[in-house]
Amino acid sequence: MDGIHDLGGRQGFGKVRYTQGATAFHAAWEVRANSLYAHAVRLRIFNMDEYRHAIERMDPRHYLTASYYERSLTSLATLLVEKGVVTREELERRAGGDFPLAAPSAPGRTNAEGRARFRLGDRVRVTQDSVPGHMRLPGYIRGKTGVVVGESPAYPFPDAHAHGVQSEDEPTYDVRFRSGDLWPNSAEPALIHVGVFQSYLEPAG
Amino acid sequence: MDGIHDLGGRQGFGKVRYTQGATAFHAAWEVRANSLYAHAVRLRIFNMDEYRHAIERMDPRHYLTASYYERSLTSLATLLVEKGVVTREELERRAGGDFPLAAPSAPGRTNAEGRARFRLGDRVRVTQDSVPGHMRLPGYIRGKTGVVVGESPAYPFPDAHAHGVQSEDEPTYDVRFRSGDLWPNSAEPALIHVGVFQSYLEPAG
Amino acid sequence: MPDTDRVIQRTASVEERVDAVQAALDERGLKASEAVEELGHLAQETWIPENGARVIARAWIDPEFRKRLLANGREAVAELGLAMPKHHRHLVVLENTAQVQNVICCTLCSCTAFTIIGLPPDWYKDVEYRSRVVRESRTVLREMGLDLPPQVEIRVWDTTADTRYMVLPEQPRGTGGWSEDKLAALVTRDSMIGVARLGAP
Amino acid sequence: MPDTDRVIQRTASVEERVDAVQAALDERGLKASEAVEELGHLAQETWIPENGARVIARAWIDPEFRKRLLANGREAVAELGLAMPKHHRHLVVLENTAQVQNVICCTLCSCTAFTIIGLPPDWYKDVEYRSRVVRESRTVLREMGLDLPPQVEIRVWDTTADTRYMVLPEQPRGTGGWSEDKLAALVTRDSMIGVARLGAP
Repeated sequence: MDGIHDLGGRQGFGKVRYTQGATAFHAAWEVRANSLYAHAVRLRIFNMDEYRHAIERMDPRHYLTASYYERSLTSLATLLVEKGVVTREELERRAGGDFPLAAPSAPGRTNAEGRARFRLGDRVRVTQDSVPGHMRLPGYIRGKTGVVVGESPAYPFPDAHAHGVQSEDEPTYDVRFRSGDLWPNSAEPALIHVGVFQSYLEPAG
Repeated sequence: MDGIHDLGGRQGFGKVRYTQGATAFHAAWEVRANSLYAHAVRLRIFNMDEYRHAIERMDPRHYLTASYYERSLTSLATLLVEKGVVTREELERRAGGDFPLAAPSAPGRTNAEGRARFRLGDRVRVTQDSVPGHMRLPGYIRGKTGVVVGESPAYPFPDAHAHGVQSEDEPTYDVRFRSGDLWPNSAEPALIHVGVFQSYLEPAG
Repeated sequence: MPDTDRVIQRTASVEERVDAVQAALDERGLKASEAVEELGHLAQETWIPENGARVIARAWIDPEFRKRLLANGREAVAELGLAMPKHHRHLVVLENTAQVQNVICCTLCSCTAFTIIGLPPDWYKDVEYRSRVVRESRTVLREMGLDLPPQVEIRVWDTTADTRYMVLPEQPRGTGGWSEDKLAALVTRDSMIGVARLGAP
Repeated sequence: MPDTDRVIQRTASVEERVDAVQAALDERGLKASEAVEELGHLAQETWIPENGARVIARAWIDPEFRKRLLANGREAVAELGLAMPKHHRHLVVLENTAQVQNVICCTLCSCTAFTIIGLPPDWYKDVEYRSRVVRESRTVLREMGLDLPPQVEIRVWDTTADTRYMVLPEQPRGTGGWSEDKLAALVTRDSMIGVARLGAP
């Protein structure tokens, strides 16, 4: 989905609030939220793609104003309710207040048909695909051309894996793009490397 | 700028909170905020493109959580400060608290060189242009092809007019796109008409 | 917020912020309070959907006016004494038929021909309408109570320049021979935005 | 919020919400409180940047290890007893040079090789870093204190699949002959993300 989470290249954000050696956690509840979602993954209540997608399905206002671990917590609770482990009513009764959850999921999809295999150095074009469900294609590379510089072992296909749809695992390619091709005349020069699933790629000739 | 305001086609938003015959205003301050910005435009303290751009320059979190008239108010105050009419300190002293303003502006630009004139029925392609300043090109038509169905009288060019840059007025064209061309396989069938400034268009051959 | 180095304090309420701006302008002799009176009256009493309703009713009963309205909206509404701001140089009137439903929006902000069809309601300015109506028009209209037959083509007009749009709804059945005033009373703002059709009275 | 028809009440605090989830899981025999103990310890004591620092130091002093690390990061870190989660099937180590600065990010969420370089700091997960580092990398790095000479090429790696990245910073000058432990103490998490270089000690 073309959701609020797809932030790469969006303009209007301010300075990074950087401090040297900043810590990962600032409060005990953050550690607990992180542990609880990891535990649920370990228990196979949901997988990482379902987890990421439930974060993306948060109301955009909530997504943008929530801290990272509040997003984790919201995804965790949403999936526990959707999987039937617990009801929202119970969570709200226990919490003593409203427990905002993510919006329902749209259908997923399986791998693209007739996907090509690529070798290092191949020129590839990213498809124009957009789906209502989960995908791991950042909008800023859609329709753009780059060069394959790496290949990973096969992974579950996120568009299917986040939705319980059958699919084959497929490799991801590290594809190198020039920032000037991604944002013509409006990016600082750099090489941008993106991990791209095979289903999102076609030969660029 | 590819800012948070560029919402057309973004997914993850919920149902429209529609009620029949909903009123335009819900509180007296909304009417006043609306009148005050309109008054400032009438006094030529700023123009409509500057006004719109200052809304776009709001922090994305603030933009998304503020109501429409809070955005108006923020743009108004930002421009009054930027134009030297009043200081932020005075506004905050009078308001008795923090007065969030929009982020500073980036430079603008003048009209595109060698822009073409089009006639009704011409096929046109939208440029890939993206600029750090103001523009009135929604991201969802970037690089897309459509057909000219209307032409307006000449207007100030927003990319320049929002930044005090010299430019010629130019016509806008009503360009008709097919939703399936804008979002392949992921839009409901419809014709989408967009008012597009001449500088954003080239012949599609 | 971009200004992270500022001292964090309470954010003033919107009312307090409006008061601050108004008072600061007043003190500089810029007559903000007078403007609030005058423009507030215009926004609430003058720029109202009843203007557009008169235009629509006239177009229904006067075929020559309808032609002029479709050819040049700005000049035609001026015949009824209706003005548009200087920066609205062009009014395009979109004719609905049994086969075509036009609907207007503004994905980048919330522009409308407000002097004619009235200032827009909240839902028109909300991020939900702005993001979804261009991509899921049929679903959005259905959720809003307008369930269009599949054969009706939807045309969405995104107000991204200073051209302004208004929808000319179909005249409801069973209103032939009605007076202009009686017809105008049937026309809703939402039908001129294109998210509603007018049923038989 | 999508659920506008619900009764509006106070939103529970994040602490109350975490408590609710933990208690609900515990009651179902899913041992959430034990997991919180165990995984909390791992997150704070085991998955720490000192792991990556050991990897970097070893690569600096052992050219053969460096080769293996660059060829297959996951296998090479296992030599040092370092594990990665099952779904991180691939670790790519990115070699900085005087001419090249690699920097990692995750624009879609906030993925990292957290068992090796530690869980990411807030700024890495914030929308500012995620939106800007791919488009304005040089400016963002400069704002963060890394003002690169113009001839240095920037390579940004966006973690959009389950391949994980870590940056191999250049060994600081004047540290030739240092012990592995002493070298490891120089390596910061931020240098393994690629937003900092290591100065001479």
